[in-house]
Order: sequence, then structure tokens, then C-alpha cells
Amino acid sequence: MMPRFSISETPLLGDALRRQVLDPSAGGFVCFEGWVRDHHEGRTVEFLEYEAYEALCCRSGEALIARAMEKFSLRQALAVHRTGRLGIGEMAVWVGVSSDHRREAFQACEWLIDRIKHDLPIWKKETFVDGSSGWVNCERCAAHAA
Amino acid sequence: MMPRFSISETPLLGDALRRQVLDPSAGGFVCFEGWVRDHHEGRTVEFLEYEAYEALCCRSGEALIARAMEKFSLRQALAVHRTGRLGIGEMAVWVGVSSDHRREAFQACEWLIDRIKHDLPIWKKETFVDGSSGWVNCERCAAHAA
Amino acid sequence: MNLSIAWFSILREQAGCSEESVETSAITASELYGQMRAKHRFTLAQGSLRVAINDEFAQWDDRLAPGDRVVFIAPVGGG
Amino acid sequence: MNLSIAWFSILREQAGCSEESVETSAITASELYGQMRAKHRFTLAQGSLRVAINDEFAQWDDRLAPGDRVVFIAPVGGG
Repeated sequence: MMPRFSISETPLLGDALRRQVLDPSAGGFVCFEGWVRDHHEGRTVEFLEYEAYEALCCRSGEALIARAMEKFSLRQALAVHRTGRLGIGEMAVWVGVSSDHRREAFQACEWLIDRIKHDLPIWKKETFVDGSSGWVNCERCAAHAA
Repeated sequence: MMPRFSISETPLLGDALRRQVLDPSAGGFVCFEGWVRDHHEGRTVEFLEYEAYEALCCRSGEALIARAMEKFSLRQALAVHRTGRLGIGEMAVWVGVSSDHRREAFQACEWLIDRIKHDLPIWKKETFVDGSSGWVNCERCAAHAA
Repeated sequence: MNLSIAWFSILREQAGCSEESVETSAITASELYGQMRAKHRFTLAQGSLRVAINDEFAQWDDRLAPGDRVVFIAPVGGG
Repeated sequence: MNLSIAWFSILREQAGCSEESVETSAITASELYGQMRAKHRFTLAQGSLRVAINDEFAQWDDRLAPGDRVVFIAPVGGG
């Protein structure tokens, strides 16, 4: 079986991914793309770096997608997360689902990206134009622990 | 200003539409595509025909998108609806939005497709493989009225 | 007065044309639909329709003016 | 016993390597993190981490076995 969750070191191409969830019985398709945006908490972002623990991501990602397909009666579902250095506007993650009706497609797509962001071991390091940088959600709790 | 809502007699190309909602300040993009599916209420669909009252669709569609952009703090938003005869798997409608955070993008995209389907004068005629056909939501209430 | 009416979807099929010019005594959109329903034997009652005048949604008791372009809007695809 | 540990993100930077082989007396994942935190001077307390053993999420009091591959998972990007 083709993997439904994967990690990619190269740019994500939405159109090619979309073709993998086409299904003649599906009436609705919803996709989410996460883009690197130029600001975070009022500061100007220069670039991001994503790092993934790939073996665990793929295993857990497949399980999440299988669960979503069952829970929301999907026809097809696919998700890919980028790693490496990404500039402003680049696509960091793509999640696409197709289902008979649109309601389930919206719910499933949002559920999947929430779970992917929350559960999977993928880290994000921000570098700002002022030269400062840090791992999101790591530096602050580290400071508290110190 | 470029129109944000339009009617198209020719096939919709998601990738080209997506490029129109790119924005360096957006972190999330959500799109919905409505596809012609091969079944409806247990019957096998052969093709669909969409007909639109274009002048009113465009005027009301622009107003819906402007309202969504304000209500959900979107960066960009765009919607296009097909007309004419569509075979199984063809794209009938495309709605895409970008925003700083994904939550608003999901809400806005779903709100927009709901309003487009409910409010705009776009009609759908189904033709089944058994040769029967009818305008969705018109034949049944017509039968009741008769 | 003289008005134009554009027909779409099931009403277009039942009227047998996409557009017509009518000379009418109707004062309101509601009266006009009554006349047209009798003329074209439309199956749909007014209660299931909406109406637009000059490409804007209108009320059934809105008064018509000469040259208005009227469209009666049958139920849309929805879902 | 001998184990391998893979380091990611902030822990990789603070450890100064991506992977290391360790000879340890630790019985549980929790004890192993305590030893590694002292060795590498990690800023993150165990309470903010998760742990995986052999590419599956594990519990902190799970017992380690020789040859296990352990990964300590710092807080992820989230939002």
C-alpha cells in the first residue's frame, strides 16, 4: 500500500498530491496548506527550519490517517510534511481529504492537521530578521526550567 | 479590482486559482473543491449540468467574499463556479482562502461554500444512467405543488 | 408596461425560452409570477421561489417599473 | 547495557550530536534522561518531554533493554 503520510526534504507540489486523493465517489475535497508566513508575534521572520523524527512520524502519521478515514468516512486522505530550511511563502505541510459529502471532509482535514501538529515529532526553529532564533515551544519552557 | 467571485464555462484549474490567494503574511490556506460524484441517493449519476444567473451570482458572490474576509480576517479569498455539462470527477466549484492562522481559514472556507450553495442562483440538473433526469430541489417541490 | 424576464433552469425548460419581453398589467413581482405561472403552466408555487429585479434580490411586493428585468429564482442545488 | 539515542531539535543542539551510543546503568527511560540531562546540561525538564523506544511512543517508567533505540521528544511546534 502507498504510504498516506510522508516526510519530504524537497518542495511540496500541491497539484501532484491532490491527484492522489481523486475518487469518482467523492463529492467534496478539502485541503489545508501550511505556509511560512513573514511574521510571528509581531516579529519579522526570515526563515524556518523543520526537523522530523521520521520513523515515528510516518508510523504515527499513518495511524492518524487511518483513524480519520474511519472516523469521518473518507474516500481518500494524504498528508506530507516538509523538513529543512523554508523561506517565506513555502509550503510546510499539505493535508488533503476527499469524501462523499463536504461536511466530513472539512472536519477530517481540520482534525488531521490539529493532530499532526500536536502529536507528531516535528520541530520548528524560527530565525528572525534581527538574527535571533529559537525552537518553538522549547526555548520558553527551557527558560522556565532553568 | 480583480473579481473574487466568478462563473466559468471552462474547466477549473485549482493550481492557477491557488496562486491568486498566495500571501506572504498568510500561514494557512484552506480550499474546498466540489467534484461530480458517481452516485446520489443510491442512484448512479451519468453527468450533471449547472446553470447560473451570472449577473446576480457575481454581485452576490463578491458580497459574500467581502463579508467573509472581514468576518474571518482573511488575507485573500477566491471562488469560482463551473457551468455547463460536467462528467464524473470534474470540478464544479473551487473556494480557497488564506489567513494568518488556520482556524479562521477553515471556518471561512466552510462558511463560504455553505453560503454559495445556499444563496446563489446556480442550479444543478442530474442525469442518471437509467436515463432519468431532474433539477435538484425543483422536481420534488414541483410534484408537491402540483 | 413592458418588462423583460429571463428564465433559468426548470422555469426555462417549462417556459420553453430563456428570455421574453412581456406587456403586463402586474403591479408587483408577485402578480407578475401569477400571470406567468398561468401562461406557462409552471409547476412551482411562488412560495418556493425568490425573485430578482435588475440583478438584485427583491421582495415579492416590490412594485415593478417599465423596462425592469425580472428573474424568478427556482430552488437552487443546495447541499 | 548498551543503548543508542537519537537527538533532535533543541536536544540535538545542546548534546552537540545527532546520535550517540551509551553504556548505561539506567533501568527506565526516566533514569536515562536524568543521566543524559546531567551529561549534556539540557535545559528541558523531563516533564516537558515525551519518550519513544524503538520508534514507538513509550512510558517514562518503561524498562530499557540492551540495543534499544531511545528518542527524547522535546515540545513540538504545535499551533
